[in-house]
Amino acid sequence: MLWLLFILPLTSAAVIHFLLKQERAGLASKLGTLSSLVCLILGISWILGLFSIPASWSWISVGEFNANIGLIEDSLSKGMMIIVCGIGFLVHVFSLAYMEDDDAKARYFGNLSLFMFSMTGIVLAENFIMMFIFWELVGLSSYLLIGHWYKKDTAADAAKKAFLSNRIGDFGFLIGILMTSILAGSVVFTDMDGASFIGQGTLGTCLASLAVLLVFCGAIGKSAQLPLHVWLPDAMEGPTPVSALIHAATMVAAGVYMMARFFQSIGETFLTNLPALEIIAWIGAITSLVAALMATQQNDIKKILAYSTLSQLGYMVMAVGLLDPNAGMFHLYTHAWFKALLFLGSGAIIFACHHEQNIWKMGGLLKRMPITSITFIIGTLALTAVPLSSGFVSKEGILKAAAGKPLFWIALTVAALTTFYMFRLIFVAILGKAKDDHSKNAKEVEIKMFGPLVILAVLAFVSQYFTGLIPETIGNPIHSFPKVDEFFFYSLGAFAVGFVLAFLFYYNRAKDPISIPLFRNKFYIDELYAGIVKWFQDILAALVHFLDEFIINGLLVGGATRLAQGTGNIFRKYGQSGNLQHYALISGVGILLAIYFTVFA
Amino acid sequence: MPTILFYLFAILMIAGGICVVVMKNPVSSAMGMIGSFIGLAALLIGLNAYFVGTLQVLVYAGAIMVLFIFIIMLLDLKKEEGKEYGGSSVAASIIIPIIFILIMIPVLSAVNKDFTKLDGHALNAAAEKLDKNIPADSHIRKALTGSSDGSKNVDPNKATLPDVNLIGQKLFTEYNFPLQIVGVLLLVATIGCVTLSKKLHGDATDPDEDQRMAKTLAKSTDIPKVTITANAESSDKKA
Amino acid sequence: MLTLALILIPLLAVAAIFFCAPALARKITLGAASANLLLAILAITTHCSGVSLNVLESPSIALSLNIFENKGISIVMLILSVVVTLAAVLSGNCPKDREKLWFSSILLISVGAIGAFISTDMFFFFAFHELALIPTFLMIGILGRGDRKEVAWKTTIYLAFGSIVLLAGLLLIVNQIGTFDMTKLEPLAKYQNEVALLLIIGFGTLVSLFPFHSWAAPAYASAPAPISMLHAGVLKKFGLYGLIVVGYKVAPDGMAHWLPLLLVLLLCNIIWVGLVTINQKRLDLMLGNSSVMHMGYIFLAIAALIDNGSTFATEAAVLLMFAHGISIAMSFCLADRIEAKTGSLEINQLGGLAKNTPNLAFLFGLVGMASIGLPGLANFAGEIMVFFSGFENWNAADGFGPLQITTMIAIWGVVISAVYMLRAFRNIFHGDTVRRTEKVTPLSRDEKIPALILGLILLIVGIYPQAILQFFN
Amino acid sequence: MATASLTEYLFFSGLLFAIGLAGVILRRNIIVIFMCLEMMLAAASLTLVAFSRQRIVDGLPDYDGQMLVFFIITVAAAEVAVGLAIIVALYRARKTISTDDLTSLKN
Repeated sequence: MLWLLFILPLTSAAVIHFLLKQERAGLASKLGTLSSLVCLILGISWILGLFSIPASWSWISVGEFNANIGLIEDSLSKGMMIIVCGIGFLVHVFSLAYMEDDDAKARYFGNLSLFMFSMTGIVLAENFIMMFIFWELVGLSSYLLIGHWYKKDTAADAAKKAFLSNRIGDFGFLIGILMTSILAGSVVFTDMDGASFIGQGTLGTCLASLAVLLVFCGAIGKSAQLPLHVWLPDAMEGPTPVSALIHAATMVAAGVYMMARFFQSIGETFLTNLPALEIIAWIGAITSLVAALMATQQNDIKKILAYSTLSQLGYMVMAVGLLDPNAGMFHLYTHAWFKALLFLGSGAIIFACHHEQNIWKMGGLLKRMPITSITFIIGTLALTAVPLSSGFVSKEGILKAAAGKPLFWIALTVAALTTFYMFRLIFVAILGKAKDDHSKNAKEVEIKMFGPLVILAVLAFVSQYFTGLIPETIGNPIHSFPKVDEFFFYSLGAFAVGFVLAFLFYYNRAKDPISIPLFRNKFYIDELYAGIVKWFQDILAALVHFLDEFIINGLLVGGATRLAQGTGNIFRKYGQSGNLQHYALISGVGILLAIYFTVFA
Repeated sequence: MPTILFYLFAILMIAGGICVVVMKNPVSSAMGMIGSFIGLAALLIGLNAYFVGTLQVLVYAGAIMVLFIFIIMLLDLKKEEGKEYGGSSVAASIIIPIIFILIMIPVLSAVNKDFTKLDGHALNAAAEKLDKNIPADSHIRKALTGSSDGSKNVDPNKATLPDVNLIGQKLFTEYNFPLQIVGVLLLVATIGCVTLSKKLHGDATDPDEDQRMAKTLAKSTDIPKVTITANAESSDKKA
Repeated sequence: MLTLALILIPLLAVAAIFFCAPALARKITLGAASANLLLAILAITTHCSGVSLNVLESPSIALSLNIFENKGISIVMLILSVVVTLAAVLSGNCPKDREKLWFSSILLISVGAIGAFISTDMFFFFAFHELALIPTFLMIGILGRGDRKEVAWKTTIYLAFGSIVLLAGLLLIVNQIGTFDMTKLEPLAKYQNEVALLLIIGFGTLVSLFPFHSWAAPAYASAPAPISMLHAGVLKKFGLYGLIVVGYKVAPDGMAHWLPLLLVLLLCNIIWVGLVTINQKRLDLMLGNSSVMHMGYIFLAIAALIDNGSTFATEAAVLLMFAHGISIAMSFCLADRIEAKTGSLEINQLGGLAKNTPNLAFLFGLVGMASIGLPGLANFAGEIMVFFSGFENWNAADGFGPLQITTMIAIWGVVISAVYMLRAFRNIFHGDTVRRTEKVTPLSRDEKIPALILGLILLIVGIYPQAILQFFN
Repeated sequence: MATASLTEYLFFSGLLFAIGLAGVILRRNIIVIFMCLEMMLAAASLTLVAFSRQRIVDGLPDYDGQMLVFFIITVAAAEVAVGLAIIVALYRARKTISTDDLTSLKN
């Protein structure tokens, strides 16, 4: 029965792409939404224990190589599944309205179904090979959805960039899987042997560290950590509901999920002293800091949210690196709901403002779109970790994990920065005065759009109490109610600092009073990469191509050709006169030589 | 064959050969060639190869050389007009044969064998060793034994070499299959000649070619002009 | 008898084409290709026995065909051959009055490939492959694009060079084993190193192993679409097939001796040629180079087989050969359509094709994704098995061996192929339409069919690789 | 009565062959060249017959050699017929039979 979780979205995608097409787009959108609803119901029934896990299916079985497609059932997969199905369904509903007039609606819903299929695969994968398969497939659906409006060059480029960045991550991931399959003795999560994974001596630790880091490469790509984070902000070229589902709540979080599952399989005890973890934590921390800094200077509403997502993902990765995947997963869970809310809210705003995305051209939306605005503010409160919100407790868990390390202060700074840039967004775009005709004429959106917003807004404050749904793994136990201790005050302090600063700088402003080009230009990392790609890859490729043409084709092959031709030409010039007598003469000499050598030599 | 005769014919053969090479007029060359072949045929007969010798005269000196002369006449070949032979080619044509002879001499000096005599006794003895399938009253046996009924009354004085019969016997038993193939070969050659002499469409670059050819033919042979012209016209139409 | 018919039917069809009106040529070829497909399926399902016709007593040469020898590799290659043949017949535009040459060439290449893959006698194994090279040469030389004569000569000389080196190797084997019979191959007592080197160079040239690769891309770019499809898709696999069924059997130690060389060369195939591919400006050259590059992976599987006697490297190699054959054939088929519709294959001169021909974009996207190894399509199943075979039997306590390091570097090829394929796809299909692509129409039904057949196979094998792997025993 | 020995036959046959070869090298008239070729062939025939006579099998000359000569003569007849037909065709196409002008083998 659980196979339906796969079959339904896949069938839906296939039917939409091959049978319905754009001619019956309305039916296609309904079919996609229906399949996601059924998946949600199935997912909930599974969590309630109505279905058991079906037997796995042998995908490849040759010699010693066995790759199965099978499902895994534990708190981690169940919690993740509910995020995917829940947000997936809400995004489908939202999209019904948002993509109403799109001229490729069918393709959109088909690809969305494909994504649902792939994401379900990652979540339920019982082994690394299966996870890798679906890992690539979400990459594909992300590529397709980012490139939905492929006629726009920016969208087409963003899609390509996303896929390639992910590919680079997957390069490491695949090697990591290969190493793990030998080191841990299996690719099946439940069969991995932590003791043999760690191995013996320095070499063992080195190899294990290398394997962990390489597997983490996959997470770097998918969860957009430094240095492969560049694709995520660009991915905002896709339709906004896609950003909410894929690039905020589920796919980008898959890296964290994967690391959590990997660590759970290896076992906490074996990982404690692995140097790799330190690196992971630092990468997460730096990503979160850098992304938060970048977010403070963005003007595109979606870009702000994208950098915010990056920053929060950095948080989660940091928690994983601190060997507290539990905290990371808890934050992933709460973050999924409120970040989806924020994205969908921004989608509603953008929709209402006729696809205007610049926050400095918005304003005064609270009056014109009260429901959307209020839900957006609720989402912001959850993200900025106001006490009682879901974000507060999950962020506190991460702070606790980092306690006593330099990372803690980074995390705290990031928390303050988060509050700063989110309230900058609120003050500029939602409150204040309308600065543009589009925002002046903005109207509240229809129920298909604000319905999901309301649901998510509620969840932003209550999701932490559904303890059965929260994905749990190794690490410190999570708790849904904030405890009043030092972290409570640190957290509150960070919020207060951020809020006050944002209020001072941005309340009722028409122009950005701060201008930090470094942050606005994302630390020039994109330019740096463009340079690297241009100077390194393209020039290297051109050089190699030249060498290939010149040395191999020109000198070796061409040389051999010219040698043969030259020799031939000499003979042709002197030997081939075209005169029969010459040939007779030569053959006569040949006969003489033949006789001489046969008789006398 | 008496040595004196041998040298006579050998010199005839070589002289004919030299004639072929040095005569400027192709008809003279052809005549020299006939002489050479006659000498050669005599040498063959001196080797008791009567049949092959005869064949050499009939086929080579007779048929083939007639063909050559016919073609020379047909193409109306005069002396090679004003063609000077380059010194190098003359030198090469002298040096290479000389080297050839020089190489041959040591080889031949190693082979200094006289022929076994094929007198009456030897032939009588050979009759004993003949294939059993050859019947007693066959001409081969009769000739070899020198008797009229084959095996009996062996007479060395009357024994002769039944050269043609032996060749015939070999040809139609052992060499039967090659003989058939040669027949096919001749057929193919005949067809080839016919095809080659047929005028291909459009290979006459010169429109007057047919006329010119017709004149040449009319001059060198005795075919009436009218027929040729008619032929030429019809082939013109075809083209 | 069925096995013999696989060879005879196309040959008879060639004879029929020779005598029939040119208008019938396509129908005859189509009929023969379909009949062959059905026959192949029938032969495989009914487990038909092989045939053996003695040709020469000593050394014993026999026209012996058997699809069930060689551990089932022949079956897979046979399926590949008949399917790609059928697709090749259906694709491309035959120029007027060239029907006889065009279709008989397709059939002859097909016969050569099928014969080479199913014969169990080394003489015919070699001879059939040579047979297929003649029509390839003719088709490139007569109907090719661009510098067709030069390309035709270059290709032929290269392949002839490879064949001669290969022949030397084969004769050295026959000299020692004393028979041409491939079923009687066993490790040689001496000259293993020499034989292995000859075979690696000989077969390698035929498979465009670095540095003998520079014939491939121009040849595929110049050849008419069906010929590129058949050669790149099917015939090229002959070398790999030969290395597995002959090379590894007769000279396992010799191969192991040259393993470092092979590893370096295959890395060059992947990385060096990969970079060359990135720099290509024409789609057909890019596809040609990409096919050279992907050969590196198959060599990697062979290297794994040699290095550690991996239990699934053969299967991995053959699966990847199959997948690559199908996907490259489909790529060339579609590239030909792009050229037919827009008149150009310069990547920079195209753009926005997806708008006007969504079905072409979909199919090309499918095959593009297949060639960069997206799961769900056949190539991925092959590639992942290849990579795993590189790590099978890795003893972690010794650190990384040469094979493991090679495998790890080779995986970077996955990124490289994504770079060039996505770049091409983005420039050709995405973005706004340009002058050339404004009036382009979607693929018609007839144009779609060959690509659909191949695409469907890619999907089926990708989702259910056991469909192919089941043939191995 | 003394008879010539095998050596002498061979010598003269070789001489004839050499003369033929010289003719082939020297002459420019293609018909004469053809004649010289025939002469070389005939020289070879003489050698064959001489050896056939030399080698006694069962008391008789070895007729296999003579058989060969028989076939040589037959094939030569065919060859001459075709060769002359080619020469005629050549003359028709090129209006010359001098090898100096027949250099289309060049390049």
